[in-house]
Amino acid sequence: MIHPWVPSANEDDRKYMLKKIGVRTPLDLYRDVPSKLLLDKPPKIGFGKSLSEFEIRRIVESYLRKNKVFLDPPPFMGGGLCFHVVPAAVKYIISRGEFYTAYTPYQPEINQGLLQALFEYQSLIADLFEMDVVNASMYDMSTAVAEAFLMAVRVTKKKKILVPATMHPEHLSVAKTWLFGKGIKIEQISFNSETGEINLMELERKLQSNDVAAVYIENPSSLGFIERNVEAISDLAHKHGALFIAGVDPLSLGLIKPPGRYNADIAVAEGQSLGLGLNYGGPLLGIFAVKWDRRLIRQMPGRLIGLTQTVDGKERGFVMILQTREQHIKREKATSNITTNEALMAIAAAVYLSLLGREGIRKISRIIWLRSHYAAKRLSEIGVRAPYFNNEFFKEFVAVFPVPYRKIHRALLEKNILGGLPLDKWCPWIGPNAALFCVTEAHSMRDIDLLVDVLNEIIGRVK
Amino acid sequence: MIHPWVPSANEDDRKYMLKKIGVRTPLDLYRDVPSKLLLDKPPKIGFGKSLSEFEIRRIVESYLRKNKVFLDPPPFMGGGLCFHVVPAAVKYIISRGEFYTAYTPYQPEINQGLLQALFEYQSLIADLFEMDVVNASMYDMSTAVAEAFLMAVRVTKKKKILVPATMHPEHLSVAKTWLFGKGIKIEQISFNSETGEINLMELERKLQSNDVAAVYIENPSSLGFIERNVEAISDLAHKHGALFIAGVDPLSLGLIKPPGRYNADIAVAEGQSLGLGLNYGGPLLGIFAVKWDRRLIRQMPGRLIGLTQTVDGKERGFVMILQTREQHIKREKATSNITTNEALMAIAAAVYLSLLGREGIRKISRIIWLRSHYAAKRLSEIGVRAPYFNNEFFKEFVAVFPVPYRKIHRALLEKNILGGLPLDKWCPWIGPNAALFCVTEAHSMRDIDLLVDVLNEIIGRVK
Amino acid sequence: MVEGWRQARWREPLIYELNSVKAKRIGFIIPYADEEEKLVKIVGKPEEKLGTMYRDTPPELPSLSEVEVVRHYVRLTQMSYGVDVGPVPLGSCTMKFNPKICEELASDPRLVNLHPYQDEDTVQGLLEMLYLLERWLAELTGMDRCSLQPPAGAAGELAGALMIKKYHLDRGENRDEMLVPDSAHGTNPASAAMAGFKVVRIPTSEKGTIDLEALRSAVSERTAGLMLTNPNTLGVFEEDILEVAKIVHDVGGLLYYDGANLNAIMGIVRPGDMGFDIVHLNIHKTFAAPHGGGGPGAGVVCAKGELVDYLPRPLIEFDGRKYYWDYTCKKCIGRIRAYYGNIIPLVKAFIYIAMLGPEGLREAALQSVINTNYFIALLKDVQDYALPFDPQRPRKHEVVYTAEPLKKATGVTAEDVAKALLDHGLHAPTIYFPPIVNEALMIEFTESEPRENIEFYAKTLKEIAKMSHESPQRIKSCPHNTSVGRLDMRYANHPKTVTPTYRVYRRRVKGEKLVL
Amino acid sequence: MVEGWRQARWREPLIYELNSVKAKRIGFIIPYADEEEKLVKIVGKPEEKLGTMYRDTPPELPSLSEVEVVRHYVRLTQMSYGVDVGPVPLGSCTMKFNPKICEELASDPRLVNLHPYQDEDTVQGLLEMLYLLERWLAELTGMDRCSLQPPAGAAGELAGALMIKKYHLDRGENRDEMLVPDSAHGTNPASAAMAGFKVVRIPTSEKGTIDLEALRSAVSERTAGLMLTNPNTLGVFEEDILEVAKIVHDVGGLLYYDGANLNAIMGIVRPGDMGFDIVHLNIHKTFAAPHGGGGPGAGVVCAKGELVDYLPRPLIEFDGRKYYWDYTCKKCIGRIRAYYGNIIPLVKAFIYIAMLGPEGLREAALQSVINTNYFIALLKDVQDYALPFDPQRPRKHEVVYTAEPLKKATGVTAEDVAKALLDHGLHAPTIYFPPIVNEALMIEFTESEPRENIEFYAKTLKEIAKMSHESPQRIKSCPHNTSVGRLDMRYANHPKTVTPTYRVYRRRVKGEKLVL
Ligand SMILES: Cc1ncc(COP(=O)(O)O)c(C=O)c1O
Ligand SMILES: Cc1ncc(COP(=O)(O)O)c(C=O)c1O
Repeated sequence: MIHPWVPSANEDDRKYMLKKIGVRTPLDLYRDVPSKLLLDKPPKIGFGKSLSEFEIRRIVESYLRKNKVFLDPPPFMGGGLCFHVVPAAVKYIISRGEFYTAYTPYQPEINQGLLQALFEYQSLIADLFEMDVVNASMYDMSTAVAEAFLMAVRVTKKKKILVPATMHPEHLSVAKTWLFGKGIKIEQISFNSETGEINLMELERKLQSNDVAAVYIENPSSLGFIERNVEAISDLAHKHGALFIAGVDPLSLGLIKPPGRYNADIAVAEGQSLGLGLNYGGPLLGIFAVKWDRRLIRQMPGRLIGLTQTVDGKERGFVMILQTREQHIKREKATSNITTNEALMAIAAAVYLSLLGREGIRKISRIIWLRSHYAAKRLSEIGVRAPYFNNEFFKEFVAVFPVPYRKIHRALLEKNILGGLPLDKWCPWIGPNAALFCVTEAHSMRDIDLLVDVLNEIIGRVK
Repeated sequence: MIHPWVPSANEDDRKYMLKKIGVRTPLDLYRDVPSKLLLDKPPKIGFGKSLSEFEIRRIVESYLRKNKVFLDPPPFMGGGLCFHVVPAAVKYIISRGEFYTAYTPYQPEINQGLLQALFEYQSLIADLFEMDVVNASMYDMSTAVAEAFLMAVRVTKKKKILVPATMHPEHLSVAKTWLFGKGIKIEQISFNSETGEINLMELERKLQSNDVAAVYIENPSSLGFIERNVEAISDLAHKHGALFIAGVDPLSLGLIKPPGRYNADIAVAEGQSLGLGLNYGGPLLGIFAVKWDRRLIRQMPGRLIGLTQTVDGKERGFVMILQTREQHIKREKATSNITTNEALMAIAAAVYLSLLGREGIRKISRIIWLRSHYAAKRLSEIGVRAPYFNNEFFKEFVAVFPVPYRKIHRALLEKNILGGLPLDKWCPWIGPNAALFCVTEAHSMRDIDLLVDVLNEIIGRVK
Repeated sequence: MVEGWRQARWREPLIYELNSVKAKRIGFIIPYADEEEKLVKIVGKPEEKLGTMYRDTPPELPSLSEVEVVRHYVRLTQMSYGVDVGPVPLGSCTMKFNPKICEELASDPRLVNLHPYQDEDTVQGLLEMLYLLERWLAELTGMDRCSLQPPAGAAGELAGALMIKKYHLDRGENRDEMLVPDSAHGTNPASAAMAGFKVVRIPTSEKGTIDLEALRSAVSERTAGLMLTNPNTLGVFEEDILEVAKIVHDVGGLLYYDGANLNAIMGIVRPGDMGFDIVHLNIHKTFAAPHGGGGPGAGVVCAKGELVDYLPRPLIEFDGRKYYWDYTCKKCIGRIRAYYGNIIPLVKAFIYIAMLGPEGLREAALQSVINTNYFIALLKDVQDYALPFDPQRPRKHEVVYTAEPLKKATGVTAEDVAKALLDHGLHAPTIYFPPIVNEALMIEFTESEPRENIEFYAKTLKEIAKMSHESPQRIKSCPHNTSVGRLDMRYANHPKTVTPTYRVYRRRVKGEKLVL
Repeated sequence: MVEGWRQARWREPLIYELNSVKAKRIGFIIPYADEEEKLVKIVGKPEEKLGTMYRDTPPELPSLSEVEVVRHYVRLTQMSYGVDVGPVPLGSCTMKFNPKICEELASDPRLVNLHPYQDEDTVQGLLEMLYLLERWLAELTGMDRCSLQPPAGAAGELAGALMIKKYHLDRGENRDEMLVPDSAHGTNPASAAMAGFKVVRIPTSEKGTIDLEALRSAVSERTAGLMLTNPNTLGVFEEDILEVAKIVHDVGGLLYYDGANLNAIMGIVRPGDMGFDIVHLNIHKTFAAPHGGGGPGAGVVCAKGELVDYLPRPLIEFDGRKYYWDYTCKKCIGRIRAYYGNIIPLVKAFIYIAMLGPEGLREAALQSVINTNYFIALLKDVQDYALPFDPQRPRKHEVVYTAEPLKKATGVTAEDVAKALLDHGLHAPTIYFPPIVNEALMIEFTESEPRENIEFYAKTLKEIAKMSHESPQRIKSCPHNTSVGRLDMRYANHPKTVTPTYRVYRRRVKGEKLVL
């Protein structure tokens, strides 16, 4: 068998190499494997034979044809990930082989480009968040949240985490999984049923016991509303020796106060909106930032890139820093087990933020705010309660329909529109009539008007 | 207006730059333009305003949706261009910015990579053709043919060209256009109606006058059959002081004798099959090769890359050579007006041929031969005359149906099959029932069987 | 590969430093920006509505055109080095060629534009691919089912460790010890610790495999399980694996297989047949999904028998008509991350496996082992690099040398050797790992390295050794041909100079004393 | 842009030299190769059927894996330099940024997989784009119709020259003289000659524009036409253009506009309004389709009035319901190439124009002119580079300097300056063109060059001048920082050493005396 990806698997090379090694057949190199373990036939995988590029292209094409992509209009579905525009330049850069075929830059001198790009990612996020230190990525926001909780426990030596009852349910479930082994408890704080905001009284009460490692809030929340009492929450947490952790939406930060401003100790976020695509939920990008505080920095999970100089002091350079926190050095004492992360996605985010820039970030935040408010307003005109909460919101919002939403959703699909996320399972307390809509920079007024018109027609029909 | 592609078109930069120049407004720099010529309103182009990436993406998507791509099965249409497989690695390499955003490598020291790649293209084609010198591309085969004719006239100082009556009609029409200004005549030689091959007697007769600059043949011909008398034609041409020019199919040359072997002076070809894609007919790649002969080389059109060394003699390098043939130096005395060519397509061909290699080229030629013969055989089983000519053929062949082909063609389209090229207009003498089919490495036996089954059904229905 | 290599050097400013004049440039146009005014008229100004939550000063981002941004990052790529550029024989990393067809197909809009919550009947094509992939991975590992959810190997390990934890708890046993050989990858103990286990270190015998006696004396009713890599990180196959499995199972422990790197054995032996209960795989190693300079990867976790119930949910299912996500979770550990996994790399693995096919996968495995042993044969007579742990034994997909003899003789360390390799346009091996080998050089060529490059690598290592004897200082001053010279790790990590972001840099420049 | 640049250097072997052992490697799998045997059984062996036409020895191609091929060409790219890497201010070349969105959309399978002969109703989307593009280009040039067929500017010129030829012939006039200014691009006289014209050279006046007196005395009843670029290659606008047009038209000649570079005037003035009858455009210059290291481009040719009938066919048409190719050719010159043109670059131009929009195109034009004049302002006090032809006049999209003062003072030539620029990571300008300027440095920044780079370019040119005075030899030995040093053009072109292919190289190595 000769194969394009296995250069020396041809007769000539094989023979020569085996001779040099001093064995007769490749399987002689497996002589230490218990013979009863050796398989006597090839595995039942693939399509029973090797395939050429063209064959697989046609096979994959036959699968892809069965997927339905919504572009006209773009998806209105929320739930932590929304449809955002991906600039062509981002894809172009991360398609460069020197980046995507590289390993973790263990040899900094030969990988300065990669390191600088990651340092820039850290720096751009730091400025966007007004936090000082950012790692070069967690897997996604859910695991960033989990790692933040674990870190809070390490820093404070306490074993309880308080989170809002409106927290993103998948994030909550991931955090529970990650905390399960260490026996850390997560408690939910109820919310103001009008605004969605966290119940400050309950929060304060739960903090009294002084066994809380961290208070976590989402801003905007997974249901889109803004948590306005951030300063108060921050103060409360700190007063009781807990860390204050904020989950934010990076694209909101051209408009909304960044976590650094309300004294968050740790800020986490999902970076998918920064030029990554939806990817059916992965890869994503877990953003993780802390303020300048040695207690915090020393306990950070994940990779950090830092600025340095050559040993002769003459040139600038970039290297991985504070590696003594990491598993390959500290093993069971490491601050996390993470090693492979989402570096390339971090670079995508860096390219995206560089393209957006100081002007662009303000503009995009603002336009998302405007469009999502426009959509809510238009929906409310046709008898939909949108937004459900009486509060400011950003990008996502809950809409409550006069009839069960799932029916409406299917009717929208038939019109090639991907509507909001049905909330009956995601957020059961809210009932079967609710959906989580997301409106971004990608939705023109025409798209929104189209949605509203079609919805109006459907509601009329279904009612 | 601020725009991503016009960095300094912002207030700050503009003001600063205009001040330094010493003018008030940009239009002051047009003070020498007759004022009545200056437009008073913006041009009526585009969609009336500037568009974001996402807007144009949606617009283009709405157009692309109206195009129909045939992949399952791949197109069976011939006519000079056929559907061939494009390896992903080819696309990957020619998508590298250092190549595709470069200009002609006028400064060789900073563009060694591009020059080496083009030198390799020339070399790979030279070995495939067994010709010695290859230029770094003509626009397409039709213009390569035209340039070959013009070159033959320069070399021989004669003014007539003989071509087969079965010559690719578009190539013929292009050659006529290009030769029109210089008053050069093209005469067609009739063919053996059984085999399609050129009428040797007529050829010899026409050569007698000794005013023929070149004899041109296609091998395989535009109708797919093989011109087997190449040695005889070559000898005849040379005997009468004419050049012998062969048009070939690069992918046939793993199996079929190359033009260098039958003493062609110039060989031309269409390089589209070498990893370029169909591109709706452009860009393509005009291949142009000559044997080692100073008369010929000095009269070649187009760019040539050569091997050289650094001035200190220590290192190898590549530069453009024999530039004194070209327009930027020789102006009206140049061997051609060509400057922009199809360099990137030449690189694609080089990558393709490198991937294919010594083993691959034999295999692919063979499999194309086998598949096209299989298709012809299967068609003949259902009452189609295929191949029409009683002769060997490669890849393309004429099939004559019991009923007018256009009807069949439309019926095939309805089944999502792009059938052969209707020959009624392309090659009128052959009548309305004929079509030019092309079967390549991309057509599995199943594809061919499907075609035959559907055709069988259609013929039954239409008859 | 020829002498005289020199990496591109751009002395590229930070992206912040590019727009020297702070002019208002943009690299990205907001869609339908002309609607902004109209929208404001209808819904009002966010600045006013947001009150105290309004951000009054814009983030300190650079302002650049698309031209500048593209050039900047293109230049940075030229100062990076991946498999597309040359050999990256980092041991334990399995740096194989990333086929371009996988990249092309997996970037199709009909994949990257799918919302994870879109209705299952609109993503049947993707789900079918994932379903097949899961079946194939189960077949290759000898496991019953796999969860595609873990985003990387370490997350797969954490999932596995938590599964073990929960399995025992569900049986009413509070087993709190996880056995981990001292040769194990750092993520093994780290994951075990994250799952709340006490890590018990098992030494390696002189044979290069787990010390059976030590293992026997370590196991007890506190033993939750053993995490093992086989072939282990020394590239040595644990020949006593059946005995190892018995020892652990006999005390009621479970066997966890770190299958980050299945490269040597795919299609040849299966962890399931060796007695393992749980396996994780690194899609970005064995199955050619790219490493992306550190990620993303995908870390599928598989299980056998009862343990299947504990796999992270959802699992991909097929009811004969329709592919769907099965969220049923009676005993499962829950989710290990949001949504379903790193789908794009998974699709690349699907393509990779399908294209190689049954024979091809096996051939790739064999070739990776041939490459390793060919390299060993080439280095046979070199004294400066020694092969610890039974040099007679064939290695599998990788091999670990020690540069201790060289260091003793010349003072040149494994790190110096690494830097000297860089100077020849070659990426260095993994160094100082596994920790049980001093001055370790851990080398893994994978099947995609052509013979010539293995020969050049061996030759270069020999030359470096020779040069180390002649002029150790010359080696210690390497690298010279990379885009920068050797970098100062002390400065980088020093509490007074450590600079993790440009923001910290600016704060320092402004006079703040930021000490770690 | 910072000092200290150094280009990557790989000393990369030729692709032929990579597989040192001539092992049978492949980089590409033939589809459905497993059918081969079955096919042979059914249709026989080609070797037998082909008789004397069978190729009995395989072509001498290399044998390589995909891994080796990809690395080889990736490395070669690192030794190349395009707009994605830095400024390429080659005058007359209009090296503007190639937007990534154009590349992405124009590589869609629904474009690149279309067969040119597929039925028109299956390509309506593409035809609509081409139709719109044609309308826009006609509007920008002030012409009535355009043919999208010419694959490049020169082919557009040839088409135009042939149109002029045929137009006169159809009117019974055998006009055989084409007037071409001495500042014209080389393709103009070359194209005219290919169309069978005698080329009459018109000198340039001291103002830098066509010499009106000379023109007047050159025109006659033999004058077929005048080929003019405006702004001309000196970057100077032909202010007397209306007079020029009159002179030529008055004798019955036609006006041909070389619109290779419309960059300075798009949306500001139109060739049609100036009196031109035929225009060609370079899609790969003005409309941002990439140059591809030499091509492909696209060279649309447009015409006004009667001349429309002469345009190459087919033209794109719309009948109110359907887009189609109109092959009607009563007077037309025929086809200038096969099929319809270079469609992919044309689609890029469609996207580029649509995205910039009416205002944007105009702004781009203005900025290109500002950039040129800003650069001139920066070089104002430098004696070593002089501005020939009325230095007070603003230039448009480009400017031509002469390095004659520098050469006189130091011996350093335009070529030396070019090589010295390379050493700073900057691409050189066009040199020794137009031929009427000695030691010419022809510089065109285009609108996509940021201000900082123009400043750095000017600064570097000044430093080179300074260094030339101090140490001319240092400049003459440049470049040092490129992947190779200065190359020997004599060796390259010498009859005994000229080596255009590896085949010739091999033949020489085998002892053949190949002399040119
Ligand atoms: C043996 C081994 N186990 C586990 C891992 C961890 O995998 P990941 O980096 O995907 O988290 C790695 C790779 O880093 C490894 O080599
Ligand atoms: C002024 C001018 N005319 C004509 C041409 C020829 O165009 P092309 O290179 O596309 O053939 C060029 C570019 O080379 C040019 O700059």
